[in-house]
Amino acid sequence: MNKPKNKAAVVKVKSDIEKSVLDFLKKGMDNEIFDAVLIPMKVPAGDSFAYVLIKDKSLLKDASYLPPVMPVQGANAVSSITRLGKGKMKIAAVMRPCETRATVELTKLGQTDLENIILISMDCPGVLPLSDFVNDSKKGMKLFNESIKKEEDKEMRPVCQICDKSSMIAGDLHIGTLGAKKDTFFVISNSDKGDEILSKLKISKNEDLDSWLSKVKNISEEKLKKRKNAHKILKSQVGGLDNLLDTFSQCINCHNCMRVCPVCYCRLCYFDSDKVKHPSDDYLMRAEKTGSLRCPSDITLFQMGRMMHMSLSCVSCGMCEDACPMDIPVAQIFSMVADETQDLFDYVSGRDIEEPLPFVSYKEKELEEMEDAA
Amino acid sequence: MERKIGVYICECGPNISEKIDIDKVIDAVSKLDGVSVAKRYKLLCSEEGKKYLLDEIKKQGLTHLVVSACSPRDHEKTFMEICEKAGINPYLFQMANIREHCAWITENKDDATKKAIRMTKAAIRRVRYHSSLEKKEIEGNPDVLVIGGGIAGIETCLQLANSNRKIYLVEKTSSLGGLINNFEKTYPNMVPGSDIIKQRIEDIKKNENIQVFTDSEVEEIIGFLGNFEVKLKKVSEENVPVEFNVGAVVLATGSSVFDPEKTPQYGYKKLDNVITSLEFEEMNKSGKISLANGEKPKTVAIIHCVGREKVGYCSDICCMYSLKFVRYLQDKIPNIKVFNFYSDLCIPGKTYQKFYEQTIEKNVDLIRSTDINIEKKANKISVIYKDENKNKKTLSVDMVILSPAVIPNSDTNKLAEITSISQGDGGFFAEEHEKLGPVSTTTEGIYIVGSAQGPKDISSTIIQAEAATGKILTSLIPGKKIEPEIKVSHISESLCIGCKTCLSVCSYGAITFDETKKVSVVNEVICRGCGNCVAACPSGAASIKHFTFDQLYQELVEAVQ
Amino acid sequence: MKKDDEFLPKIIAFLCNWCSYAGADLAGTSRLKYPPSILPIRVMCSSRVDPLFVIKAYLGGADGVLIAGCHPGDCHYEKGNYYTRRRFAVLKTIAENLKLESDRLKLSWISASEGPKYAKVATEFTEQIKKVGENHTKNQIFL
Amino acid sequence: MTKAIVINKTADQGLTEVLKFLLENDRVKGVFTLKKINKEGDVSYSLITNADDLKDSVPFYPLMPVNAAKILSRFTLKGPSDVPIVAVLKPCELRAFIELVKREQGSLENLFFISSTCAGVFPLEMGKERLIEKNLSKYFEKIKKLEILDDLRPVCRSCEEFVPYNADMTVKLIGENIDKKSIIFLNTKKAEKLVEGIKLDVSEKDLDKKTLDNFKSKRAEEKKKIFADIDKKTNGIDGLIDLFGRCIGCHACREACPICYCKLCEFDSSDCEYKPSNYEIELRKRGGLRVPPGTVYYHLGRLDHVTISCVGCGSCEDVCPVDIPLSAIFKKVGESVQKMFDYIPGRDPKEDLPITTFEKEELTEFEE
Repeated sequence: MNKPKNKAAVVKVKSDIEKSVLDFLKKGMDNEIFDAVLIPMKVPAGDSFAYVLIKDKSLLKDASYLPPVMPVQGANAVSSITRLGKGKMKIAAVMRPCETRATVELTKLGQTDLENIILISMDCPGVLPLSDFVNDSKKGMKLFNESIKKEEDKEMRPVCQICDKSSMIAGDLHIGTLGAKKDTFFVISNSDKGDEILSKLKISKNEDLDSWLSKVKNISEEKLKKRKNAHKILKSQVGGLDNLLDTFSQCINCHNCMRVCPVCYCRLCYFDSDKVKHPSDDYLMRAEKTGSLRCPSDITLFQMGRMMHMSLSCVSCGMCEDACPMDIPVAQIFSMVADETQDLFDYVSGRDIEEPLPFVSYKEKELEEMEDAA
Repeated sequence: MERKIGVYICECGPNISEKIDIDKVIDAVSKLDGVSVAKRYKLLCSEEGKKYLLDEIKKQGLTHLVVSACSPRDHEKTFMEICEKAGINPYLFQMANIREHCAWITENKDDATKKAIRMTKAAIRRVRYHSSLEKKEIEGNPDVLVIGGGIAGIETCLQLANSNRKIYLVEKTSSLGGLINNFEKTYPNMVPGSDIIKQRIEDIKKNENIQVFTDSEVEEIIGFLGNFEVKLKKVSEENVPVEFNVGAVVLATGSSVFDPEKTPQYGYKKLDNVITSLEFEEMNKSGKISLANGEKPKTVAIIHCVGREKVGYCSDICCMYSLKFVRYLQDKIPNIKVFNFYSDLCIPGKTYQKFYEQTIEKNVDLIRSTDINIEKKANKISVIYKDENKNKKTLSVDMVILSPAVIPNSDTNKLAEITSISQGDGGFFAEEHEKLGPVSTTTEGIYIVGSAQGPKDISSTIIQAEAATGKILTSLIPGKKIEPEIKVSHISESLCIGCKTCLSVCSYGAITFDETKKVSVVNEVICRGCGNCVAACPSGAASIKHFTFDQLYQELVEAVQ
Repeated sequence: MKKDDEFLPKIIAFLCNWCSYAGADLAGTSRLKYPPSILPIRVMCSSRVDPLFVIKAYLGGADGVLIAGCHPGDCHYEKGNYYTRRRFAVLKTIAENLKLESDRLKLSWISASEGPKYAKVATEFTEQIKKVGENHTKNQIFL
Repeated sequence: MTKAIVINKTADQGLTEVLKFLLENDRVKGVFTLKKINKEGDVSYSLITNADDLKDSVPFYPLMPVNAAKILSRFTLKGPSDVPIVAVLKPCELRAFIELVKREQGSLENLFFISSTCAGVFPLEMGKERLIEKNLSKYFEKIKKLEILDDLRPVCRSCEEFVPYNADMTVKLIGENIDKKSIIFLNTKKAEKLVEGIKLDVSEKDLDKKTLDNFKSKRAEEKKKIFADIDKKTNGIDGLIDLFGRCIGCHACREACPICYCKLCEFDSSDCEYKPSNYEIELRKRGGLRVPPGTVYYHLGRLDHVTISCVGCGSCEDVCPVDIPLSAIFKKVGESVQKMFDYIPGRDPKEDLPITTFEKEELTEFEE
């Protein structure tokens, strides 16, 4: 992976980008480069989207490569298909950059098998908050399309507004719309698999990528600024135990954040296991210390435990916040924490499948600032 | 290891080959994932067929076997044995019943072929998810505990006792023999009861393999076939209980009779010369049938079916012994007049009919009657009744003999609790199956003999004793280990949440609860493998070997495809 | 002789080993005729049939699901079929409430000696399913 | 007639006084009740051991942050409480706990239950938006007039089981002047003993049956509407796909459901994972398949697992991030299944669960 990205292929847009992307995928199936496509599709009721594994080409026309919401994290979809084995089908999986990055993390964790998967990402404008969308999908669609047209992100989810990796390529192919000439888009290859597909489709990658690279560079730098700033503010709000407790005060312990988190892959979460179930006198004792004990208890323990477990792999996809029935800014908090923990090892989750997980590797000389010099 | 499934389709002579296009089936399945060979053969269950299959498994180096042929109820065992011979685990095998369930019931050959393909595919898919199961063997103690020293218990002991099998006979009273001791004669051949019982009791005492505990009661029985821990206690004594281990238990606690005081209309205990059958047997045995005033009765009424409505069943033996009483009376008191009041006569079988006909030849009136009331009238007793036409009539006699219904022995309830054997109609011990398991119970290794299971006469009691003996001798062979059911349930300790749903649906008490770990545990020796607990468990903690969720679900998926 | 276009239902039949499967065998050995729509799945006791199997079968596109066991009181495992009946009743009630064509589900007691009954049930149930028509969940993508 | 404590205060204040008495006089060692936990006035269940902390308690705050049965179950899962504890909960929460106890997921030992005639609660959403405070007065005005407030959760608006079973004390919370007078009925000897010597006037009273029946009939009306409405939606497989299509598979409904008590849910287990070959089969059949699959299967399966014991507490719907009308579906199905066994979940701890027992002669209409 990580081949020099100075050249890319270019595809002419016929009516609109969506159709052309789908057309590109259909070509892939026609030429039997892949047997199926994993891609979001509007659900029959039209009020949301879901990933669908498509084998019958005729279904492709209803797919949408850039849905306005993220009801399921693509990484979970890929792992659902390949966790028990790569299978016989070659599958093109179309998803957003944060989803491909989560997929890469899950691969490191043995939850997916990418051998027969072709990961295709695209420049991501962000997605809308899920609950608002499902309650008025028409309005949602309108909002989303306008935001794209105006290149605005104020309607998008908070984590999306501060995402500096919205065009990071972790997969095999990437649909680049930024900086592309009118009525065209780039198809950027990021792996041998990617190259192979392009050549099989006889699409030569002779187009200069500088325009895309510089546009992406600008956006991510600008977003990174926003991100650092946002984290700074957030830190002042949730930093310190009291603030933290206050932030989670409405948490009802439904563990939704964990359930929808792509990198929370345990079959039975530690915080649902027997290890967190105690005899009555234990709860009583804790109540007596302070006069009363909030129930369900151990909310903060759960949240911090989760940070410990997954912040190194967190891709700031925002699923947790979407799923939180109490609108706790979980995703923003986790993205803040994740940035810092990942910085420790100069690790970026999902950036590169070759990068080992920090917790399964070490350097002889590192983290000295954490050690007691004496 | 790579899966190599061999699929063999039996022509079963013309039975299958004429109804199903076997080659089409072979084409349809031979390309399937994991199938390394698919072939047809004329008759797989024949000697040469078996040999052919054996060689194939070896030659092809098969890991799994699928046979599309007849019903697994016919030949599953046959082919499993071949697998074992060929060195693959017999449970890596699946049968598709394309004869009974397809070839024979389908009109049209196309349809039959399509269905056969479907069934074979399903079998192939299922077998992919089979896993090897190993035979379990546990030490089986051949010794037997027999509870009850009546004819039922005695007969069972004598049948069972042999050089290398110890029998423990427990009797709560001080002497063996039970009710028969009182019978001067027994129907239909009027042999003295003593003739039947005396010699047997002698034999018991002589036999050093039989250890008799009189005045003793069973306190505790814990375990399963081949291994029951038994505790005895001497009645009315505070001594330490006797403890020993047996492989099987026989319940032969017999029966007693309904108490006529519960049916006041018969005047029992209120009027002189109204006695029960058992009292009459004793009186007769003593040789002196007489009224309270010492005189001989000239007229006697025998009332059948006393308490029948109350218990709700026909006691089966009363009619016969009531007729036997007629013989007693006629032998001892010439030209005595006897009246038998009955509601239905129960005279089954070839010999009984003859006995009945001979008995009623002289001086006997059989009166079909209802609503009987017995009252004192002067120095006589009058029997007031409605005849078949519902006309009220009265008849006065010197003596009335009541033939009360047969009921379970008093200590049946206590034993039922100790052995956790359920009680059926009327409180008798419940057999495993009315038709198919008349002497077995729901607990393997515990059997019922004689009237502990329901009213019985001597001959059918003997039959049961022999039946139970047969069961025990074949299931517990000295020196031979017992092989409990292999396809049993298992409950995952890590998944069980301890809601005890499984405990309440298990018919066999095979599941216990580990109070410290708060999880259910299956006793694999007791479990019969019905799978009820598996379907009952909401969290999939319970599973059953060879009928796992995966195996059945994958079979299903293929079948509906 | 049936036309090829005629709809032949796919009916999953869970048969308990001791009664209903034996009954089905008897139907075969007595050469009784019934439609090839029935696809038998053998279980030791009808109480092994997890309602989830039935749901799976229905969502998987089975046109009908038959659960058959020993007659009440005759269960080889004493009382398994009583629980089967309760589970079935619950499932059927759910299906009725959600208008999920509950006619596709059937519970039947067939003893080892009731070959004719098995053939009768198989035929009648198939006819019933033909009236209900094909189960279209098999074409659903968004399950 | 039953003994009842009468206090000229609001129900909240009145009961809080009683609770205070219980803690201060060591009648109980702890109190489970709703309590304000921060300056924003967010409310959560708390285990209170110090009488002073009762000042923030709001026992009858019209919100169900979580179903209290889950909390009590967690509290007594590893064994009964060694010391007396009193819990204030809603009728449906109490019923749910009884159902859990039947499944060995908790213990009644050493627990006292205080409940109320329940007027229903607001959606969790409003708690999140902190809108409840503003609506409290409206809430009480409505119940005083025995009217049903539209803002309440549908499952509450249609609840006919608003009088608690198995409560040691029942607080009157439906009917006139509940804001001036709190009446606390002592249903059990246990309860009478518990408050023995309390410095409050105890008199003989009765829950006004007429009022409750009147209220119940209004609820029944509401239920008819809600059921009729959901009945239109639960229309065969297409209806279910429309209803559950938006489900994101977070299984929050199960997490929040008091009856879902499994350590590992069947639907998270390997049983429900599709093998590659299963995907191939499904694709051959359907041409395409939603991933992860099994959305409808999950909801149908969960329905089958919990329907017998569903108390219609509405937690599932409260936590659903995409607002699927789960409670109406589960309540409607639950009631018809329970009716079949003449079973009311949580009515009586001694009643067997219908799935763990059977009658030889029953349900013959289902068999052939």
